[in-house]
Amino acid sequence: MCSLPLQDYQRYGRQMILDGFGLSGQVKLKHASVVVVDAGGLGCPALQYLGAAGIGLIGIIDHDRVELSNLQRQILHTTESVGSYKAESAAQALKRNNPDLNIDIMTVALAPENALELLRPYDIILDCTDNIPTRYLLSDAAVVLEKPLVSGAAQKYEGQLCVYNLGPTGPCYRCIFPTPQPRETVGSCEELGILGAVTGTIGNMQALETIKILLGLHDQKPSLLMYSALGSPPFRSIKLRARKPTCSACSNPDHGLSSISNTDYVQFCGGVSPDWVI
Amino acid sequence: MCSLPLQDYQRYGRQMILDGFGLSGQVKLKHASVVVVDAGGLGCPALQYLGAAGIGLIGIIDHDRVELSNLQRQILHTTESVGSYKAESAAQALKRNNPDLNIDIMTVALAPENALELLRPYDIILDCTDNIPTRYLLSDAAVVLEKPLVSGAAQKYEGQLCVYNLGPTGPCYRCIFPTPQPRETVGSCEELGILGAVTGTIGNMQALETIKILLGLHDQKPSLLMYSALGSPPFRSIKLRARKPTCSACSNPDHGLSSISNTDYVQFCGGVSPDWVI
Amino acid sequence: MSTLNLKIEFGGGLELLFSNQRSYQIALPSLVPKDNSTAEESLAMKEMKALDVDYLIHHMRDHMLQERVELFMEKDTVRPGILVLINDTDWELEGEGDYKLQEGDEVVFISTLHGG
Amino acid sequence: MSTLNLKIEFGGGLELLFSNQRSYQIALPSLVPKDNSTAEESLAMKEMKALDVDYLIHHMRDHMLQERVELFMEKDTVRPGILVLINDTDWELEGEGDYKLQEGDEVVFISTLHGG
Ligand SMILES: [Zn+2]
Ligand SMILES: [Zn+2]
Repeated sequence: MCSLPLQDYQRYGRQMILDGFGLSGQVKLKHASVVVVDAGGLGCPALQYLGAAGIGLIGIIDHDRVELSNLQRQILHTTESVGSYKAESAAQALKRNNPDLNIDIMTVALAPENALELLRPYDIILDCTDNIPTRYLLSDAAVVLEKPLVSGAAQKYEGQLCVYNLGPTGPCYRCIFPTPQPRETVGSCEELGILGAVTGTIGNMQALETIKILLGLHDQKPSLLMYSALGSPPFRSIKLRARKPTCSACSNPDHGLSSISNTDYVQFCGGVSPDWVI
Repeated sequence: MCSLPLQDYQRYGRQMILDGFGLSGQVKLKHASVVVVDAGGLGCPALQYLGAAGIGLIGIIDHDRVELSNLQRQILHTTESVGSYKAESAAQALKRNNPDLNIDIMTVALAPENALELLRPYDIILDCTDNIPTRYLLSDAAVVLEKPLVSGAAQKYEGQLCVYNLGPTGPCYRCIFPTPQPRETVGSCEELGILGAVTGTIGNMQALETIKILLGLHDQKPSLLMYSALGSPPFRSIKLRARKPTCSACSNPDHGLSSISNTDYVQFCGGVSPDWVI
Repeated sequence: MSTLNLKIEFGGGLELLFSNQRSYQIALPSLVPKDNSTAEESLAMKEMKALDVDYLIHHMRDHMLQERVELFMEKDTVRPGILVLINDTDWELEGEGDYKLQEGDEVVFISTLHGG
Repeated sequence: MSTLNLKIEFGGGLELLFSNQRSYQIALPSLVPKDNSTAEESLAMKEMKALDVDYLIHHMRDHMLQERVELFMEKDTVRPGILVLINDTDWELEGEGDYKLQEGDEVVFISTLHGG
């Protein structure tokens, strides 16, 4: 249980000597499993640092293929990989840095029918998606599966970071946003634009929050980090409410598989938009 | 002057539609040149997002070779590249994402004798180094060359970010730290440890500050961003002093080439330490 | 009449509804109509309450908003997807719209982001 | 004797010198000896001044520091490489050691980082 191959000491030595890390921390990471939903602007940097840190099993769910317009922010993908699955392209990039990684490549669309099955094998879920229906679906699934959801979002020059469903009293996404925003208030990356270094900063911190949770270094206080690359100061930390007793997901004993598979998340969020992933 | 190849519209479209960016912003980046000193824990993520954003000319100065112990944070390098020059390995990785990049690979040690010559061709200098003598050298050179110095630092779970020598009144490193800290108070990454996602977050934001300066979106107010991955809140922004009239570098009319090449920076910082890069 | 000075900030794109200005300093009366009407006539006839966040939101709608109301409000409160923060704390922890504003309070309105 | 409540924070590894605790709440007298001596005897004999950052640093050295003095102070001030912040502002903008501390002030001591 508490041992590592000799060359892991060399590879991970710089982090193993940190306070609160050590050999036991590295062993925890080796036995941990994490799933990243979407290998896009947030998923690429998150995956990169999860892989480099030596997480034992990494799942990547993404049914999209690499496009030229992705490469300004989705830094694991290569010009050569344009046209291939993002999940495969990302896995290849991780293996270049760390060939020993175990990676589950899932080139399917996350949907109410398969979400629980796809996400169940992992300790922590990273929401690196780009649309509201999938954000509600991931939150509902994380509640049913009782797993923390490390959620990032980015648009234009701004980003947000929050860990949902963490610990016994952490809120879920529905605790904070019980009702989806009206469809007409929603833009897409295509309409709004996004800078790569902004998704990079948030995705990076998603990896960091994940590692903190796995190592037991997370303070579990519900908070939202707001980032505005042009703001002064650029960061603001918000103290969030705890789990809500009236939440239709995390405080509802009937919430479960059937309530997820009976929900049309796209309809719930106001209907289809041409560039949503689902 | 104000035109781009058609496929650049596709590749960079998501950032070109941002407010304050546009076609003219992309053309500015295309005509810009940036030099990154050290392709290590900070340099790798900084380079990655500078390259993806389409900076016209990128210089990489690093005479070190890739070691296995680098890979947990120096995410551009691959296990296969262990033993080769970091500057070359980093350049290869950037080209995988963006084959059209112009990259100057410099596998020499930055020193008082060559600093001005090596740095002069570039608009902005990124300090991604890991030792104090080189930080003073880079600051002195940036002052002589009248270029902004985007400086990052990281140790353990903490990071710092500051832009020195920006605009007519921005302080240089010596304005803030006129005297090096005593040698016995200095640790190294080897002694102190470092987490990859911490260098990643800071390096990422170095790329962002650089892009803001190039686009004219930087507010030029002197400030220091402090990051503590385990802190709550994790970020704190500090208002810094302006350029100091008593500064021996940036307010000294005699400061120049001769004062740099006559300085033994290692001795100035308290003498040699076994793991310093110089 | 005594007034309270407040700081208002926007994030997540909401500033676009308010002249693309991220930060405002405003002063509002410490006593306001209980029905949140912000017209200045006939204040004397109204039943009054201490200034709260509900009134602030109505004031913003009536006097500061530049664009379509439905992008900021729905019924008598902010629309879904907007988080209100009072001095860097989720307004749910402070009583939501009923929170009595104090001199110097900072109220932040952010729209949740969803891109990635 | 009246006292002032202060918040002290450490960063960049300096907390290691202070029992590895990042944050302290302390109370200090509002009037202190001009020579920065922090021993409690014979205060009556001393020339006094309003509490300033210089005195705070001496108090920290004499009563809070757990390790070698030279890692925190050099001569009568903080050693090179330490940045002092008063309410998130570089102390140089506030008069450095001469800054007169106010009730509730937060003073941060950070060591510059150099790794990469
Ligand atoms: Zn809930
Ligand atoms: Zn200077």
